[in-house]
Amino acid sequence: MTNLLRHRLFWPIAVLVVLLASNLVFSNNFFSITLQDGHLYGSLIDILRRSAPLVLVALGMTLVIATGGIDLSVGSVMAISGALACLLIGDLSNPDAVGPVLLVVGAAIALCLVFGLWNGFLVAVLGIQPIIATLILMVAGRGVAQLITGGQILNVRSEPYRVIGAGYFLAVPVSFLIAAAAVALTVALTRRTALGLLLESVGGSPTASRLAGIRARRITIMVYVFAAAFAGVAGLIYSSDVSSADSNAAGNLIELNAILAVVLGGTALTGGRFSIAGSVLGAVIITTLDITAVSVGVPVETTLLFKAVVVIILCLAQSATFRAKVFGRFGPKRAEVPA
Amino acid sequence: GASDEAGSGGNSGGGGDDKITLGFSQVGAESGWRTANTKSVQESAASAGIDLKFSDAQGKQENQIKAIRNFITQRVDVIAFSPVVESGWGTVLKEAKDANIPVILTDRAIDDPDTTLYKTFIGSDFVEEGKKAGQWLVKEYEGKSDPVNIVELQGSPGAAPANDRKSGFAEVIKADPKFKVVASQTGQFTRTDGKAVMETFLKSQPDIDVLYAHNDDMGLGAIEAIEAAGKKPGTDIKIITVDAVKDGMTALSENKINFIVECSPLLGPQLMDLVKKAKGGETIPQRVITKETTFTPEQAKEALPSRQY
Amino acid sequence: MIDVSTPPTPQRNRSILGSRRVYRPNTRHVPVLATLALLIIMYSIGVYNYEGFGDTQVLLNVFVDNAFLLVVAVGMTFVILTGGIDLSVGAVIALTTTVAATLLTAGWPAGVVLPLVLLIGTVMGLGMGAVIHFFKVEPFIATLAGMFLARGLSLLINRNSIPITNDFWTQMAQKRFRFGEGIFISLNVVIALIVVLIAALVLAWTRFGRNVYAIGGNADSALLMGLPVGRTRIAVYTLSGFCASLGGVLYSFYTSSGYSLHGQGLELDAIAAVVIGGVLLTGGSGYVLGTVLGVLVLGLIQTIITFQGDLNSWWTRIVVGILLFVFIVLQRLVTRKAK
Amino acid sequence: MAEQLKMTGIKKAFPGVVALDGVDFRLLPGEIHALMGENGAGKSTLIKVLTGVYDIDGGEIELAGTPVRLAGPLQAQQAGISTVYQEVNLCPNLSVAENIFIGREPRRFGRIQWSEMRRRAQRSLARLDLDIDVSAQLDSYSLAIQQMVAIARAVDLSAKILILDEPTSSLDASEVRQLFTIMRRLRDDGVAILFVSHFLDQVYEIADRMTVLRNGRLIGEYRTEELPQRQLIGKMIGKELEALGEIEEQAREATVPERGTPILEARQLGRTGAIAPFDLTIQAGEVVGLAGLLGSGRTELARLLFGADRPDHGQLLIDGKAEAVKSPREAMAKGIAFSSENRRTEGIVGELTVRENIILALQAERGWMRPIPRRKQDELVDKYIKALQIRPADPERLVRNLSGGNQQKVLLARWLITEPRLLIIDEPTRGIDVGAKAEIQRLVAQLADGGMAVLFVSAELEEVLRLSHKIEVLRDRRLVEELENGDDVDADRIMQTIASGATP
Ligand SMILES: Nc1ncnc2c1ncn2[C@@H]1O[C@H](COP(=O)(O)OP(=O)(O)OP(=O)(O)O)[C@@H](O)[C@H]1O
Ligand SMILES: Nc1ncnc2c1ncn2[C@@H]1O[C@H](COP(=O)(O)OP(=O)(O)OP(=O)(O)O)[C@@H](O)[C@H]1O
Ligand SMILES: [Mg+2]
Ligand SMILES: [Mg+2]
Repeated sequence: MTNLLRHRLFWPIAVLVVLLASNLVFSNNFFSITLQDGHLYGSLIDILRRSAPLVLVALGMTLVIATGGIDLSVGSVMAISGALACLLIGDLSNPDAVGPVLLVVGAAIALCLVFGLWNGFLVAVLGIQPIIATLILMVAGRGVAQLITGGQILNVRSEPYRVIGAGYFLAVPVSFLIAAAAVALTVALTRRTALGLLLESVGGSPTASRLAGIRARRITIMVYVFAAAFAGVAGLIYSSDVSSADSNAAGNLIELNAILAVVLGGTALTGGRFSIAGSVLGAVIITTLDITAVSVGVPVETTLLFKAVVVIILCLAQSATFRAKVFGRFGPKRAEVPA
Repeated sequence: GASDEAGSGGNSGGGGDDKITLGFSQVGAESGWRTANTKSVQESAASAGIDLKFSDAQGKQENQIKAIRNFITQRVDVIAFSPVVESGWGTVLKEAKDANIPVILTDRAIDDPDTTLYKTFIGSDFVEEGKKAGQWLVKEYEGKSDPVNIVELQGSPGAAPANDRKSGFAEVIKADPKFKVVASQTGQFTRTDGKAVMETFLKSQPDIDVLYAHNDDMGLGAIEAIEAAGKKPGTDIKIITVDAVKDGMTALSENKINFIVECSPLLGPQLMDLVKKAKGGETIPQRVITKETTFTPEQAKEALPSRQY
Repeated sequence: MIDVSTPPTPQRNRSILGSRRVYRPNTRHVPVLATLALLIIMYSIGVYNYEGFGDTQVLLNVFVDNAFLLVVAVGMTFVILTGGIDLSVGAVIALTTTVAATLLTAGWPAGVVLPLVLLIGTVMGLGMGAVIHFFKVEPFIATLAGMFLARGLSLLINRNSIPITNDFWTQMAQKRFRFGEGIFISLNVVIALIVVLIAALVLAWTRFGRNVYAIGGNADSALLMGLPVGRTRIAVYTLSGFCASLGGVLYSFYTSSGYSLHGQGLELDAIAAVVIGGVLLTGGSGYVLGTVLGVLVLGLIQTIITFQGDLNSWWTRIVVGILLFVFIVLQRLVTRKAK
Repeated sequence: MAEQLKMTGIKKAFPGVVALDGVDFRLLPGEIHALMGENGAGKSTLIKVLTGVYDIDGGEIELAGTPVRLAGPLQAQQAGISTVYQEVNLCPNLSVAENIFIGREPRRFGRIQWSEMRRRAQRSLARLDLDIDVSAQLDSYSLAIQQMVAIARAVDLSAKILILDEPTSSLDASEVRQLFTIMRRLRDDGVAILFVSHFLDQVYEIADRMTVLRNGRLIGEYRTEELPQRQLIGKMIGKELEALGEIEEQAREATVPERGTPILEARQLGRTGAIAPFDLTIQAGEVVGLAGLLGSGRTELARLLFGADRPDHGQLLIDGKAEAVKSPREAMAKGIAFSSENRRTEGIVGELTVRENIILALQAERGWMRPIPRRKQDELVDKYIKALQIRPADPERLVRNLSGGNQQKVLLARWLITEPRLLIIDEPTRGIDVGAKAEIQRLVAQLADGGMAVLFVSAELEEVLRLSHKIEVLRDRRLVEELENGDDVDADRIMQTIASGATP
């Protein structure tokens, strides 16, 4: 029992369960899943589907944070990728053909890779503090996205494009599948190769890592590229969901939510150890929280307060010191000082 | 001390010619509506031969105040702006008044009791828009006595159009108890949020008859959600929105939306007229309401080809 | 302005044992000096390019328009110097203005409202500091929760903007110190400068100030050296809370209104100002004077954009990004060279 | 005489380890008391428990007869206990003067008097025979100087109890002598001093009594003159140790390697401000020792060879070919390894496990795409945990939570598994207990016999003498002489070279 309680992800999971349970009490048939027009339909499916962009962004953010950095530009990158995709699809002669749409998607992600390189260059080569380095793109990027769309909301009518965010494959939402694939990819990349270890080492102690022969610079650039690529995919899902590109709303404030997800998942912002499962869970919690607020019928004025309270509860529950002080568990422990 | 009138013309940023310089501070570019509004102002300034100093506040009042203050130091001839919020303009507008620069409000009003701070306010009446939406609904359900379950997609919390469209609507429907707003949440004026919130409504509310969205975008997002739920927008659920942007009008003409209250962004030409009058010292009315109408699907089909935004 | 934030440069005493000495230039001032130099260059470019840019009042307006940001950034400087971060400041501003406006509208006397709202921010800061210290919650998350809470509360109080018509407030708002025809500063500027002065003195000349640096240098060591780490850390967040609410008061002077959406994104501006001013986000290094320069940089960028006068929304963003980029990269290069 | 400090039945457990198990300890006024034990015996933990860094799980602490429970270092300081913790625990971003005085700066009207503070700092460092610019930032100085600063701070607190946890680990003989002078003076003034060191000679020189710990348990308390060194070692490690004598011979007997093409040759290599241009050759199978005083530039020299700093003068030849080694990474590719003296900031990655720390360099060399298979990792790690007696022998423990000496062993293991051709080790025996030190020395000798070249840097001259074939003497950041190690070379001869400053 204590082992379970001590597990890193115990508290986030507990909060998620409580949130879901509150839906059981306060809203109707939240847990019913039916087959609608050949695809799964229900609130739980909504949660899976709508978590996808945040999960993607949080994945990239996890890697960036593991190296001790932070990426504020993800929201803008999302906007750019959606804008470019919609612009290009609008120019296609046959927007319903799969091939050209795939090409467009590839182009959008390629552009995001360039932006990722840019961030990585500023941080790793010029040595600018990550928060400021990525702030530049955060500010300018949204301008670029608006430039692409001309400040308008770009509509597209393209069935293949729509599938990314709003479609289903074997009755399962495609966006969920994309996110799941990204998670699998990230896990494989970090845990099947030595990348995870090297990342954690760079985040834990850059100087020691350099002296151990790790190419910190290359790895740092790589994580920013990853973050941007995932943000790009998230942007595509976001825009394809409503078949339009809104450069203003796309990815607005998602950087905060992503960082929140990462931290709720147990990764420290100081870098080092990271948990992908934790970040995914964090992202799902945040999405569930938003959905719950609506389905339970929290008034608009109090939605934010509701969120604040849940975040506070979760943070405190996760703090071992808090539990120790309040429940007297694990014995008091004052200072964490290295031996 | 007030700077003298003579200085203002000669020193205008334009470079000494007799062109009128207009400082215009826009809220931002948060929606297609806003962009159309900006475009309208820019284009009509150009065609009216007015030198436009444009500044974008990115949704922040402080930026707007800074911009206005900078306009004053640059000694433009007229200042126009769409206030981000209603309150808090007294100080900076007084500075403008002291510098003898006439001020025109566009699109949104301010709540300062001192109406001498600005020459005029040109823009829509959001409460009236809400009322129009409500009146259509009342008429649509006239003679029926079954309860009508309404869900509402609000704009960004606290924004004037959101507040007014909500209250105008509520005022009209409260006359009849059969109208019931069963759920009301913010969709932040965006499509994605409109869709997301509607998806949840569809699951948490067993019975929805009417959707009232504070703008077209949220309504368009909601349509996607309704379709995904296997319902037919416009038929199974009646939809009322505000704005009448092109995409909304298209949906209306396809009967996916039932009724749109227009809120026109094309203030440009009217504004330029007022600017010229203000510069010339002519008297102008304190309130100029933009010409706006409402659309049913039939009217939409007619109007659509000539729609500019 | 004098650089009071820097301890006076010591006279190196000539050594008897010449061989055992090591001379190093004080590299800690380099970032601040570089920022100052670049700022002057930027200003000169503005004067050269735009008619009327050279007016004294244009420069003073930068202060007038950014006084509240300056105050908030000073609080943020303390927090960042300890290696923390405070995301709640923008929301605290909103809460402060909303509460003040609500109470003033309800007819409360200004003499009660003013200390009360200052107290609210201070208490919020205290609360966040306590949570961070006692429960070991990451500052980012604790203050993010604080941000949700403060904004949620103000939204709950009133979602509309509330005009402030109180006489005292109006007087303060319109108080001007004039130095000649059309040349003036507002009361806000005076208050902000006083805050800067006090902060600089505190950091350079008091134990509390030095403890702040020590904690930022290495919190574990500071603890083992017997410094009151907990007390200092809580005090720092309290101070930031106070500065945020004072900033809120200045904001309400500035806008004569209370609104739950005031100060959105201001936390990022404040952080950016602090970091641009040469303070390290990891803590332990930087000066208040740098923060002042950082605020001026942001203000000047905005002024340049207004004087340009033909940028639409997206070009505004892109140009802000570019200016920020050029500035930061130059600053980085200059600093690196000097080291 | 009444005890100044009495600890009885102290218990402290960390998750998975019992660090202290019913330890009694007492400290009398006016004595220097050595706390002895192997790496991981619990010495530092006992000190941290005493000063309130950790809460105790059981036991009593009495200060001058009154029971106390100190809540933290601040309270400990206020109760008259001043401490130098094992790793240098100062603030790198503050000036030397501030580090000495922070928390108790001289003030007038609440305002810190900077000049007064600097003056006093200068004075208190002068007592340790150190004359440095006290307004310079702490991290611009070498670790040894930082250690001196930490000592100056503790001594300056004028406390009733002074605790020194391995204060001499980076210091050379003259600094140690200076420290001992001060310790004696304080003792004569009635201060109770707790001293931890792995240098037995030092302990026997200064300590009046000693307490021995083993595996978190109390073994006993002895008067120094009543316990001969051999017995002490026996008590510390729990069995008799003969190894110590053996290595000495072993190293001496090792044959001087053939002179072929050197593995590494430096020709007028130098870096302005760090080290003057020098010539140096290292052959395969040769142990080259660097000797010099604190701050003489040994570390700088070593870093240049590894590419940790870039030279701005001269050239480096590897296997007779000129190579530009611009980064550690490139040096590693050429078969060079370097273990830094500053293990806390430049060595271990605290949040990673022992296993991960050990394989780090090897993994970095292979690149991220070719992970070392887990089974291979476990094999390697197990081997070195055994070989170096890393304790606790749990590869999944966080390195941060290991005792100082064991962290050092982990670092050594990291480099050994990369099987370098040239191993540069800067103070590898810092903070390592007698047994392990002997073990490491034997290892170095063995590696050299196996054909590895070793550049050995240590502040302990005896060690350098014992192991090296060739000794390079540095002085004032200049390589002044190269000595073939032979019967005619001993500590005195080297000290003479340093003192006379012979130029090549
Ligand atoms: N003459 C000196 N006086 C004071 N500090 C010095 C002096 N020379 C060097 N130092 C300090 O020591 C460092 C260089 O010494 P380095 O570490 O290379 O020598 P070392 O022989 O390895 O000394 P240590 O035994 O301290 O490690 C420099 O960072 C410098 O701060
Ligand atoms: N914070 C901690 N968490 C977990 N285990 C710890 C912690 N601190 C120390 N230990 C463990 O407690 C034991 C005693 O460590 P301690 O640091 O007291 O040893 P030491 O006698 O000082 O050794 P050394 O001579 O190497 O410094 C070791 O096994 C160590 O791994
Ligand atoms: Mg120890
Ligand atoms: Mg050294």
